[in-house]
Amino acid sequence: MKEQLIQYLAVPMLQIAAIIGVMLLCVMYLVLWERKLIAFMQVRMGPMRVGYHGLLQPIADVVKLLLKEDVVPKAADRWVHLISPIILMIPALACFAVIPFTGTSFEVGAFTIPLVNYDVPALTVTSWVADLNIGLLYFLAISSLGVYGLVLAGWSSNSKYSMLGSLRSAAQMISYEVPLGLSIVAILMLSGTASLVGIVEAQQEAGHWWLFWAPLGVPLLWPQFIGLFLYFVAAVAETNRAPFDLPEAETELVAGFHTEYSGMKFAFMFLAEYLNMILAALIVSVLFLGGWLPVTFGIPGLSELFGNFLPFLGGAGAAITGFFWLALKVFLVLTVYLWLRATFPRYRYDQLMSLGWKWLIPMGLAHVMVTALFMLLRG
Amino acid sequence: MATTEPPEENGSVEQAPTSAALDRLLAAMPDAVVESEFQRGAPIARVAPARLLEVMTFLRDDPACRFELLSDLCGMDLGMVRPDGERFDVVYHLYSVEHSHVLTVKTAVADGTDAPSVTGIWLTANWHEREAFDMFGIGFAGHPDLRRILMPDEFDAFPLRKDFPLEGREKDHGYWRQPGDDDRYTYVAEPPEKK
Amino acid sequence: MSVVQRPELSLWKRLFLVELLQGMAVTFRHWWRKPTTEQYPKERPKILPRFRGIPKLQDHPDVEGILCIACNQCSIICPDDCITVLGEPRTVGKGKQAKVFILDYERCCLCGLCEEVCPTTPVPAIFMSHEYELARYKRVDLMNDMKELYEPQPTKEYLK
Amino acid sequence: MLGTRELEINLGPQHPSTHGVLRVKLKLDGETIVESDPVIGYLHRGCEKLGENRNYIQTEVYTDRMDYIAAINENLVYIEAVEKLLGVEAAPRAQYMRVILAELQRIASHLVWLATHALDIGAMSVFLYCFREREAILDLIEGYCGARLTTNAIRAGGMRLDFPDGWTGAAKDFCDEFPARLKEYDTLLKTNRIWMGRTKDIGVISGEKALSYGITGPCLRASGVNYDVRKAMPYEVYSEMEFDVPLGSVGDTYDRYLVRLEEMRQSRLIVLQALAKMPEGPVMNKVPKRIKPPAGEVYVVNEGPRGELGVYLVSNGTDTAERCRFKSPCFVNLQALPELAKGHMVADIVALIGTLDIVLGCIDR
Repeated sequence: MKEQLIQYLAVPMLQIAAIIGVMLLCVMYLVLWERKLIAFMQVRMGPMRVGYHGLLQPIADVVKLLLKEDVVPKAADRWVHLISPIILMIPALACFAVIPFTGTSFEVGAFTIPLVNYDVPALTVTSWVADLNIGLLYFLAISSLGVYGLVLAGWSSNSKYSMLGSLRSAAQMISYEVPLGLSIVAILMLSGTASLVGIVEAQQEAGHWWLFWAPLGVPLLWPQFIGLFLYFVAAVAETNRAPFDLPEAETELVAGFHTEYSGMKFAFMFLAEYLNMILAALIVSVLFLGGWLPVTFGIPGLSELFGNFLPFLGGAGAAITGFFWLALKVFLVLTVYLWLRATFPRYRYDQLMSLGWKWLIPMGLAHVMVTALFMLLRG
Repeated sequence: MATTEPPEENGSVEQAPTSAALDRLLAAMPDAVVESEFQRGAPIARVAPARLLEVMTFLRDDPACRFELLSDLCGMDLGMVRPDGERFDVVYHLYSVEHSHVLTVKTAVADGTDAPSVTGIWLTANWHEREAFDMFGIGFAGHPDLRRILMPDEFDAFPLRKDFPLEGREKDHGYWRQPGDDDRYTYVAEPPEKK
Repeated sequence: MSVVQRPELSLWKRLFLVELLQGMAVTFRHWWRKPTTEQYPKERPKILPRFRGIPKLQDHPDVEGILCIACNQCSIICPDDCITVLGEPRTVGKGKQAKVFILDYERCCLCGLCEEVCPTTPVPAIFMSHEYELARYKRVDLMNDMKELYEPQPTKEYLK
Repeated sequence: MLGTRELEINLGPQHPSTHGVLRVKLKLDGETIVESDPVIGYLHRGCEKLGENRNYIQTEVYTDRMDYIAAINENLVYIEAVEKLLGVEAAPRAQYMRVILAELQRIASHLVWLATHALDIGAMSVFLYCFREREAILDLIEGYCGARLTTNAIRAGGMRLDFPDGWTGAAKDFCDEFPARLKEYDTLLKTNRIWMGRTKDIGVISGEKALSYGITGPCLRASGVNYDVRKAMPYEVYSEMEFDVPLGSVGDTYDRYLVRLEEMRQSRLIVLQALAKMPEGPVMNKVPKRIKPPAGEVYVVNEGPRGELGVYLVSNGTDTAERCRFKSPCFVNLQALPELAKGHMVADIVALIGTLDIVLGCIDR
C-alpha cells in the first residue's frame, strides 16, 4: 500500500511539479528566443538591456506582469473574465502528462529521507507522468478544450474587438481540429498504438523516424512528409500563430480576445499560448521525428552512435541524451514556427477557412488513404 | 496652374495667355459667365450661383472641355476685401486629363445663403464642400450630408473666417489667459472675473 | 506610360510552395546580416555637420563682448514666437547688445529660420546646435534665458 | 425574441492600423462591412489659418508639418506657388536639386507606405527592411538640410544651401544599392500567395469613378488613368527627365502595390539622371528679402507621393496671404474608402487604409 502510494501519487506529483516548473521556464525563454530571432531576421538586436544581451529579460517581464494592475472592464462579467484564463491554462498544462520526454526509465534504489527518517522503497521513475494507451486521443481531447477559454474570454470582456477575436478563434480551432486529426491517423496506422511512448518505440523498432517512412523502398514517395506538413500547418493554426494569427491580429482587432486583459490574467493567456506551441512542437517531434531517438537514428551504422553521451552514468546517461535530442528537435520546430512569423503576411478569415476545408481536409483524407494503400502493398 | 504656359525666355515679350476651355465656355454660355480674367496665365471664370450647376455640367461633359477632375474646391472669406458685396467666394479648380488644361471657376456667396452643391457632378465635392461649410459656414444646397468634418460636431464657429481669432477662443480650449508676473501669461481653468 | 505586369503563380510553384520558401530564404539571409539599429543611450548617433538641434547662442573671439546685437530679426521671423530679445547699449563699441534673451523650447519647432536671418558676422549669434535631447522634468526648464543658452547642455553617459 | 442586427464598431482613433488618428465607424454584418464612415479632424492644426496670418517664409515651416512623410514635396509645391506669385524662377542648379530631393523623398514616402501596408497585412519583416532603406534616404536629407522630417529646405528663388561635399556620391551609392533591396521586397510580397490573396480584387475602383472621386496619384494610375502632373504639366526640370509612368489594369489593391513599387524604380532613375545633368552654379536667384508678392492668385499643383498636391495662394500685396489653401491628396483619396470597403471584410479595411496611403497630418492640415 505504501509503495503504491509513493509510486502512483508522490512520484507523479513530483513529476508534475517538475514539468510545470520546467515548462514555465521554457515558455519564458521561448518568448525571449522569439523576440531575439525575429529581431535578428529584421536586422536589429532585440532585447539588450536586462542582463547580457537581454538574457534576464524574461524575468523582468514576469515581474512586470505580476506587479501590473489587473484591470477588469466595468461592463465585463467578472467571474467569467477571471476564470477564462484558467480554463485556457489548465488543458495546456494537462496535455504534458502524456508526453514522453525521454525513453529510458531508471530505477531509484530504496533510501531514507533524512531528518524525518522516512523509508522510501525502491522505485521506477519514468520521464512521463502517465503512459496512457490512448495518449494521442487524450492529447487531442484535452487540447481542444482550450477553445472554451478563448470564447469565454472574448465574450466576458464585453468588447466588440474581443468578441470578434474569440469568434474567429472558435471557428478556426474547430476547423483545424479536423486536418490535425487526419494527419495523425496515418501515424496511428503505422505505429499500431495510440500511446505516445508506443509510437516512439514503434519507430525504434521500424528503424527509422516515421517522417522518413519510405514504403516499397521508393525514396521519392514519402507520404509522411505530407503528414508532417498537414500537422504543422494545422498546429500553427490551432495555436493561433502567424500566418494564422487572426484571433489576435493586432492590426485588425487590436489584440483580439485578450484586448481587455492585463496583468497576471494576461500572463496566463500568454503562457497558455506558448505552452500550446511547445506542446505542438513536442507532438511533432514524437510523432514524426522519432521523439528521444538521436538525429542520426536510421542511418545505417550511425543509428546508435549518439544514443548515449554519458555512458559512465549508465541508464541515466541514456535518459539525459534522449532528453537532449528531444529538446533539440523541439527547439528546431519552434524556430521554424517563429521563422514563419517573421516572414509571412496574415491570412484573411475566409481564406483561412477555405484553406482548412478545401485544401487541408481533402489532403488529409487522401494522405490517410495513400498511407493505407502503401501499407497494404507492403503487406 | 500657370504651368500650362511655356516657360518664358529671357527678354521675350510676354504673350497674352489663352485658354481654349474658357473660350469654349464663353462661346457656349456667354450670359452665365459674369466675368473672366487671367491671373498669372491661368484662366478664371466667375459664374453666378444660380447658373453654376449648368455651367459645371457643361464643363464636365462638353467634349472640348472635359473637366473630369475637380482638383480642388475651397471657400474664401473676402469680408475685408469687398465689404459691400457677397462675403464668400467658392473656388473650383478644374482639370481635364484628356486635354490637360485647367480652369478656375468662382462663385460668390453672401453670408447666410447657400451655394449649389456640385456633388452630383463630381463625387469628390462631398468632403470638400463639407470642409468649406465647416471652415466658413458656407451652405451647399443639395449636399447629401452637410455636417462638420474637421472641427468637432458641437463647435459653434467657423475658424477660417477672418473674424475668428488666430489663437482660438478661450472657451474652446478650456482655459483662460491671465497676465501674470514677469510678463508671462498664466493659464486658469475658470474665466477670469471682469473688473 | 506602361501597364504593370500582374504575375501569376505557375502550377509548379503553387504546388511546391516555392515562393513561400523563397520568402523564408530572404528572412533567413537577413538573420546573418549585421544589425542596422543603434543602441541609443549607449551608442549615440553620429551627427552630420548641418544637423539642426536646439537653437543656442554663441560668441566669437573676433568680436568683443556679446555677439548678439539685439536686432530682433530672429524674434520677428520665428513662426512660433518663441524668442524674446531685449537690448541695451553695447558695453564695448557702438550699437546694441542683448540684455535679455529668452528662448522657449516648448514652442520651438527647430526650423532654423532664426539662424538664417541672424545678421552678425562672422558667425550667427543664434545657431542651431547639435544638441537634441530636449526632455525636461519641468515645463519651466524649457524656458531658457541668456545664461542657459550659452551653456552647452551636459550629456549623460549611459553605459548600461 | 432573437434577432440579428449589425454590429457597429469603432476603428480608431486609437488603433494600431489607422496610421495616426483616423477613426472609421464601421457597420458589420458578421465580418462583412456594410457601411463605413471615416471621421477625421483629430489632427487639425489650422495650417490654412496660420498661412493667412504668417508671412510667406514662415508658412513654409507649416508645410513641413502637413505631410510629414514627404515634407520636401510639400515645401516644393508651396514655394512654387510663392515663386509664381512673385514672378521669379529658381536658379537652374536649384531646380535639379529640387527634383533630386523630391524624388528621394518620394522613394522614402513610398517605403513608409510599403512598410506600414505590409505590417497591416501582417508581414512584419518588410516593415523593418523598408525603414532601413528609408533611413538611408533620411540620412541624405539630413545631410543636406539638417533635419530628417521637417526639412524646411526650399526657398523662393532656389535652395537654402548647396549640397555638401560627398553628398551626390552618397546619393548615387544609395541608388546603386536600392534595386537589390526592391528585389527582396518582391520576393517577400509580390509573388507570395498570401499577399496576393489579401490584395487581389480588394477595393477595385474603375478609372472613371476614381476621377469622379478626385483620386489622384498612384491610386488613380492603378485604375488605368494616365495622369501624372510630372508629365502632364511638367514643373521644375521634369520635362528633361526620361521616366515611365506605370499604370495598373484592374484598379485593385495589388495594382496599387505594383504601381508604387514601379514608381520607386522610376524615381531612382530620375534621381540618377538629375544627378548626372545637374549644372554647376549658384543655387539661389536674387529675391527680395521680404517677400511681398503683388496682388493676385495662383493655384499650383505638383505630383506628391500620394497624389496631386495643390496650393492655392491669394496675395493681397502684403507679406501675408489673403487665402492660403492646401489641397491634400490624402483628404480626397480617403473619401473613397467607404466605396472601396463596401462588401469586404474587416481584415480588408486595414489593407484598404494602407493602400490609400494616407497621412493624417496631410488630411487634417
